[in-house]
Amino acid sequence: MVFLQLFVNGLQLGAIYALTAVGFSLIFGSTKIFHVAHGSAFAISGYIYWWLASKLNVPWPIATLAAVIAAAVFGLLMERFIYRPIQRHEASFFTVFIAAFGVQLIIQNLIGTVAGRGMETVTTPLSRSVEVMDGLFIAPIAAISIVVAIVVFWALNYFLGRTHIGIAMRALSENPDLVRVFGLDPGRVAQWVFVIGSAVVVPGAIFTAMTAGLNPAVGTHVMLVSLAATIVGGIGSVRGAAAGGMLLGLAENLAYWKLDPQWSEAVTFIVLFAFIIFRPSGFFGSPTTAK
Amino acid sequence: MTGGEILFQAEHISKTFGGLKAVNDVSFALRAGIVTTLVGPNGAGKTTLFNAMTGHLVPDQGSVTFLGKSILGLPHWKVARLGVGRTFQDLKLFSHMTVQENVTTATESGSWLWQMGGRSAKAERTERIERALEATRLEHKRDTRAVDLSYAERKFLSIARIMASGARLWLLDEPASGLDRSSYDRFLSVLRNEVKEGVTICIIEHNLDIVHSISDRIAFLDQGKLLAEGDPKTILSDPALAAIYFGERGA
Amino acid sequence: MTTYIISLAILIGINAILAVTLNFILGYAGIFSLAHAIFFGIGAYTAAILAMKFGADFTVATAAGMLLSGVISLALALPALRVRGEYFVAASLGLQMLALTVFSEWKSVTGGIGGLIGIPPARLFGFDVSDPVLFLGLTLACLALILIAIRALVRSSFGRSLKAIRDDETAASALGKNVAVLKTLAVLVSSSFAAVAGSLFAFYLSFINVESFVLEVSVQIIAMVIIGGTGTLLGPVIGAVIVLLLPALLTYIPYLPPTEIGSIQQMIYGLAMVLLMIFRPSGLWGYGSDTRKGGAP
Amino acid sequence: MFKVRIAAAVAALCVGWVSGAAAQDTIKIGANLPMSGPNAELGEIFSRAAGIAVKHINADKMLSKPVELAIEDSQATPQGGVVSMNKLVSVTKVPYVLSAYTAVSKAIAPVGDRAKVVSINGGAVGPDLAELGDYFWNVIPLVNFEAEVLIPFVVKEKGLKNIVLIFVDDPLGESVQKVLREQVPKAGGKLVGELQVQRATQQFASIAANVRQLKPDAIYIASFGTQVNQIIKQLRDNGVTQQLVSYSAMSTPSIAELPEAKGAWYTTQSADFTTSALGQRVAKEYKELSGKDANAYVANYYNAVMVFGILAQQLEKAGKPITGTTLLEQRRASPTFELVGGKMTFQQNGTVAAPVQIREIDGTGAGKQIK
Repeated sequence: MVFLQLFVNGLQLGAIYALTAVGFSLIFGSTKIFHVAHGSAFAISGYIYWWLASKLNVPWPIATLAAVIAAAVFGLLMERFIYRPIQRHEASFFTVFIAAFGVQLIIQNLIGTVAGRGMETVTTPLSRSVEVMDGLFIAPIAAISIVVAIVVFWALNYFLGRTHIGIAMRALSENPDLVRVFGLDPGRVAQWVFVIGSAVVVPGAIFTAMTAGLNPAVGTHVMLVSLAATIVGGIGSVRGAAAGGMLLGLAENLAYWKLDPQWSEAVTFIVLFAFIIFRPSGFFGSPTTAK
Repeated sequence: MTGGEILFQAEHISKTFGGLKAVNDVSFALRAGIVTTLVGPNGAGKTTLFNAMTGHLVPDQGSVTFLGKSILGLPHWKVARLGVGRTFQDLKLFSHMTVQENVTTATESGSWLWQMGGRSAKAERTERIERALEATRLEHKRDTRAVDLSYAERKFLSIARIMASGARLWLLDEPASGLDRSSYDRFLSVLRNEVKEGVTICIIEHNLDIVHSISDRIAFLDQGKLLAEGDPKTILSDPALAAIYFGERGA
Repeated sequence: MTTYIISLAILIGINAILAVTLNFILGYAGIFSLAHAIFFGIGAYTAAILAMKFGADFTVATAAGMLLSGVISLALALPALRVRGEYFVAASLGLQMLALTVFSEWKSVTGGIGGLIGIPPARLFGFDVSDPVLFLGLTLACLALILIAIRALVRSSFGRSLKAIRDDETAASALGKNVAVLKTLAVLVSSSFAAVAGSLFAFYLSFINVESFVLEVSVQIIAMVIIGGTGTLLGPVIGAVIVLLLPALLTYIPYLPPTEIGSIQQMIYGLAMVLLMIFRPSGLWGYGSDTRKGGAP
Repeated sequence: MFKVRIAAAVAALCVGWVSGAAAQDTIKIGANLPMSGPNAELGEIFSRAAGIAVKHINADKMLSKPVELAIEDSQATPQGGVVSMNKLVSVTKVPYVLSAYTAVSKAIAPVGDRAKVVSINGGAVGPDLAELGDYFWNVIPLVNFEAEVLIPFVVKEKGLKNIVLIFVDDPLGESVQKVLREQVPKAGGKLVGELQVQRATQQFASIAANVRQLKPDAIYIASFGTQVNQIIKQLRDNGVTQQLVSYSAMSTPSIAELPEAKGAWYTTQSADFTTSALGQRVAKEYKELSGKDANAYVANYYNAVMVFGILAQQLEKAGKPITGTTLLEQRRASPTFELVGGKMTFQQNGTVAAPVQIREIDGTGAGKQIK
């Protein structure tokens, strides 16, 4: 029964991780931009939701919409005012990383100054577990986050596979010229990538606000998880990132079954290491030796 | 010219990418001391063949030998150390290094903190560097960074690099494209001179004028298959091959 | 006053060693590591333990730290350098987090989060180097030696090979360079030199715990290198000076509410990083941004 | 050219920075607190409380010159703490420094010891802080003290026999573990489980599953900072309904407001703001300043500054200079202080013996005292 409980916990956390990582993976896969500030989009939208829903008692659909808009605008601004100017020079991996990290630092401290530096949670009966069978507790939010994750991935897959702009996004990483053939401006497509990639982080942020809670420094952990899930799933593969996030969430929780709790966080990185050594292409990635 | 001993031999090699046969049962040989050109329409498998020859990819089937020894499955740096040098269509210069550094590093393949061989080896390397710089007329640009060179100078730098590396077999991927007339003549004379010194060259080229003026022997590929191999006159005057070649052009 | 300046100078010196050694792989070999603080930590723990248990000389303690750090760096480099750059970043991140867990859980050796207290002053050939001025001298001497060593390496064939790999890995291997071995060796050199900084840090603070070797520290070292200028000898030193002095300088800005000083510092610090990357991506000491434009294939 | 300018700017930076400090006609004391990063919530509380004490000292003209508080950001890291400490010691030249955080305190203690500057901790409760030398004082009862009071109450008086401990893997958590291993059986209870967590852990759903398996009567949480909030919320969310108990780490405003924390018991040094006029004054001003109710930390940092005020007043009366050494001598001569929360006496090793109270979180800010 403990195993089953841990498995359910893992599914819930995995769904949240998957929702978090998929945006990072989409952005990294399409634009090759190592968007470390992805965690900031997470933090911003989470805090906006918390502020509206918990402090101002705004109904949840409006608060969610506001969070989505905030995340999307943040992504758009990042692309327009940070990454694009940098890429006009040589878009070195390092420069992008540092600039994004600087943004992360600004956002983290801004949130601390504005919203306070403690932990904030959105109180909701949804996060309260009920005993469904003897010894197995499941919160409604576990089911909700899994369903939302499935819906988001289905929608994203449909979008990337079937729509004009979605296909252009996938083509962007391979060949920007191909995007031009579509009659689209690669810069404009990159903006869309950031908008979509940042907006999909919102459900993960809201569920985190309802379960584990938010603090201004939450972005760092989000970045770590996103990166690990992206590698485990295979760079450039959206469903890979989703599977990777799910695997990490499960691994982190199942670790409690046999290991002392203090090692559960390390399990994430052991999984990451194992993939790098034995299967660097991840679940769904293309073969990757030196280019 | 038919060339001397067989330097390089590929037998029955095939390579498939996702269902598409990029190279399909190709056998051919490069003989020492001549210029062999690989011709064929886009997607004929020329670059794939190059990559198989340098160890950048391992063919699904077939054998590849250099100087009679199998180089199948060797990593490309090992193939390079055996004496197979190559240039790239996009040159792949070390852009933030100076011309001198670009050429110097081509002579240093040792992985240790210093190069083996002591003073005499060093003198020999210096001589190779100077010869390469002189032949490509880059002596006076030696302290310029590769990014700051003109297009033609960059092309010559890639030649200087392979020259200094001391490779016996040069695989050149469209080395002459985009060169103006005088640069092209200079390039040709450098090549001829090297061949005279005993270097064997294999070129991928699109431009038939260039193919004509440079080749001692031509191998014609299409859709992963070697259609014909022979002296330039025979191949270039074959109407069937011309149809394939120009047919692709028209499409 | 002087004590304060000396203490800052020592810490700047230690951080400069970290920045210079990271730059060796980041700036010259194009290897982006997020685990530099771990090698700093290995150096610090090794030196501290040897000094506490056996009263080891500074040179012995440091050499042991370098050796151990080098060996552990192989564990990172050997699997991870076979694959593309992003994977090394991820692997180094994995090492950073794993090693940190080990630092905090292997309590019998590292003291866990409680750390190691009462590390004796450094002894160099039998002399106590507890006086801050002397210790500053020792720190600067180490920094100078490392700078000289790295300068020599960069100008050697090894350095040229690394730069070639940084600029184009495929071309480098087509010229017969064993990319994996060269990179591994570069990581080895960089990690062992970073351990020297760890040893100095342990002897200077006489207290170390896991909090000095966290991810944020690794990122801060990267910031020093990038702000100063990658691939230059002195850039990282300048970067270390700026990164350590700037927050302290900001405390002199008047009218800041004391409770917000920290946050505002961090925000200005973040903003500086962003602006620098947009307007001068090669760093303050690097080549001007104009010459870098539009070159690389 | 650009490089020359950079070099000049860096040089100017160094010079400007060195010449930044100037002597003023005040008595300065230092505060080396986490003002940025994830732990800044506490730094904010500490510095506000200290500020109130400074205001009181100056308003009451306790000393010949006004007292000024120089706040430095320790960033809650050892290196940051040492830099700040050196600045306070040798640039601002303070005789007395407020400290927080165990690791920071350990790193700065040697600096203070060498310079003979007093460091006083009012936030960290790790028991190893008692061993940092003569110049390191603690104005907060260390955690072993608190746990020794709580366990008999929980086990004997409330009859909650089976205890599970969730503890963070640092000296603080380990010392609680040690105390519980001793005290729980002594009180007639049983320590049925010990779950160690890492400081960075944020997910506790599976810990909760383990706790449920162990079927305890009460759960002792030995962590600090925002992690305590996360543990409480996630235990409650995941079906753990038993009594939660902890030490003074639960006395933060965000826990007071956390609905899941309602009903939890915690120990804290007796910081009863209501019994004395002094306490009421402090509580009122803190509420005005921050909009939140004062907690034990407010009392501790207020007291830390007050201890300085009282000692300095005595030294001035005796015509002695105010230095770290004289402060230490004076504290040893007169170790008892009338502070917020009542009389407090410093022991020879620099720790304080103060009455400990047990409070219950009732969702109304400071909570109610139950013992």
